[in-house]
Amino acid sequence: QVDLKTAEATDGASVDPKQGCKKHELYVSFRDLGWQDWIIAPEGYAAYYCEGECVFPLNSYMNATNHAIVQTLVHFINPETVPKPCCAPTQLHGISVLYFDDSSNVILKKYRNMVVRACGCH
Amino acid sequence: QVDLKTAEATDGASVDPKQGCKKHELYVSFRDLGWQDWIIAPEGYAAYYCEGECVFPLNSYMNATNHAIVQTLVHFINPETVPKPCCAPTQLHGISVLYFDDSSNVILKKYRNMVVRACGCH
Amino acid sequence: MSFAQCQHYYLLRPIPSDTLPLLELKEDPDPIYDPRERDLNETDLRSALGDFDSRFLSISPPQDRYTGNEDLDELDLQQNPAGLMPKDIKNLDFDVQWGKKRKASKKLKRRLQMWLWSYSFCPVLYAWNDLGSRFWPRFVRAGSCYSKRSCSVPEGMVCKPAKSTHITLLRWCAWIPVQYPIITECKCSCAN
Amino acid sequence: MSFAQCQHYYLLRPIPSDTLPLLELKEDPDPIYDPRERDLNETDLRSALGDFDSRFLSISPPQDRYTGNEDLDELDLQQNPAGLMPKDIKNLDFDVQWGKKRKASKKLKRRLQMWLWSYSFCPVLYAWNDLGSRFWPRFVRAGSCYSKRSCSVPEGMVCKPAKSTHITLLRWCAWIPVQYPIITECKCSCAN
Repeated sequence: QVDLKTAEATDGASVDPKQGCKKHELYVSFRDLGWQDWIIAPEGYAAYYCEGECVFPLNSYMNATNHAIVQTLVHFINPETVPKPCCAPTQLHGISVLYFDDSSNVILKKYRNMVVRACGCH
Repeated sequence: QVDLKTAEATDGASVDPKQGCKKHELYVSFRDLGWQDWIIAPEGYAAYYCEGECVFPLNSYMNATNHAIVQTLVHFINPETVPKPCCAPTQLHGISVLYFDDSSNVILKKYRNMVVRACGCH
Repeated sequence: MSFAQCQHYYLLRPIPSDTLPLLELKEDPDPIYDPRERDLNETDLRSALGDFDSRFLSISPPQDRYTGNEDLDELDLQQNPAGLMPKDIKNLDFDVQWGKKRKASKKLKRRLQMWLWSYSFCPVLYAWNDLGSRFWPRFVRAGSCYSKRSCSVPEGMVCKPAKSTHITLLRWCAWIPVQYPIITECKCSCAN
Repeated sequence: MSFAQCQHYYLLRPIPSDTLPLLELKEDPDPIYDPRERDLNETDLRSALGDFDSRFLSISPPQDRYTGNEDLDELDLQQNPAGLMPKDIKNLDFDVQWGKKRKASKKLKRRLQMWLWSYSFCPVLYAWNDLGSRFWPRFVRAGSCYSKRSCSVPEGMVCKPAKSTHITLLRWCAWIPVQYPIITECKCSCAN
């Protein structure tokens, strides 16, 4: 199973919507994704994910772009026009993966943008 | 009112969810945002916005990060754990704005990340 | 939603940046926002503006060689750099080559430093910009950084704005003073 | 959701990158995944590996001065650059300074070029890495780029990997050959 350390904070498909956009724990096991056939190591990694409402005033606006600020206001005035900005990674990191390529060679390479370092409203 | 050129494509609060993540037209009038008091020019600008499902296989995966690919699969296997990745800007542009600052001086400055240039799944 | 919350929304504003150069300011084309003939009394405007720096401001289209064109020749690059030699050039060790000592004469060292300083110096190129009829004076001599070649050895860095100042002019809306940013120093830097 | 759609999901994979240096590979600490004594018969392993390049591979901890430490002294920088002088250094115009002609002698020009080439050259520094018991041989002499000072004039660019190659070694899992990337060339570049 996919190990979610903040499981107690979730209700149904998502974190309490009143919580602002922030980084949450998520350990991804490559076996659970069915990737044990092509990934040799690591067995999994701390990927984290971003979730939470992009509502002003909240700390989530620390990492908001100017466009997200404009979109928040357009949505506030007329919610039918555009959705709220969404909570997404603002900084990502890579990991090294030992894997089989399409020709069954074993390769050690960097996979970029695999780990969330910070979240913000976009 | 906020002028949305793709208004005919929307139903209620959002674009048809079966559409993949992509850039949509959005003209923002600063008067509609109540900003006519502090912005002198321009009167508004083409801001665009990102909306659409991050579902594979779709063109939206052209701009997806590795983390979004992992999160898509985690969500597919166990939707309760994490939300789908969200559709957000991948490239933004700036505009010049002539405005009053807090001390009522009139200033001409660049506002970065105001215009969506491209969208992707994050 | 409560009134207090609404207020918060109206306090939400995008954040300006000091990065230069500016992008073109998109004006409402409606001539209703233009000043009329009677709003353009030069005496009144000069007195409203106060200090009129004619090196940077002009009422009529300037006729000099800087006018609007980008065809800047080598003459424009003769600008001697002001101030002291940059520290990183001054402190270079010219006595080492491939890790071996190879003493450079004082004269050679000086020549090397002067050439490197000259090569990497980023002059400010001034050109007259027409800001349109809603600004007075409408012509501003704005700075830009020379970008026709890389300024570093090896190639890779380019001249980018390093310092700027504001010049005051008037904006139509019953003529209010505006701070218009102008690049005053360029620096050889990596793009980001 | 149809079976075909499920299949699509299982084809969805992240995309690898050729960027170097690598990050540390996080291994499962469980010793059940380690090879046992009888899986480490050197004769068998050498024959499974085939070509054993002892410049880059070692079975036991190497005792030379490169072992694991980062304490690289000036000696390591004596590496003479291979090949031709880079085009951008060869084509520099040393006869112009502050836009004025100032003829440089052939000798001076050569000296300037050689110094700039030497200063901006990015040597590959090799150091032995211990990959752990699940790789055989477990010690690999991997390249890295010198990063203690900027390699450009003016300062700002750093030595970054420019070329790499693969060396083959074995990975425990009944020992399978692995392509391990090694930096073989560095270049003075702007960070991004």
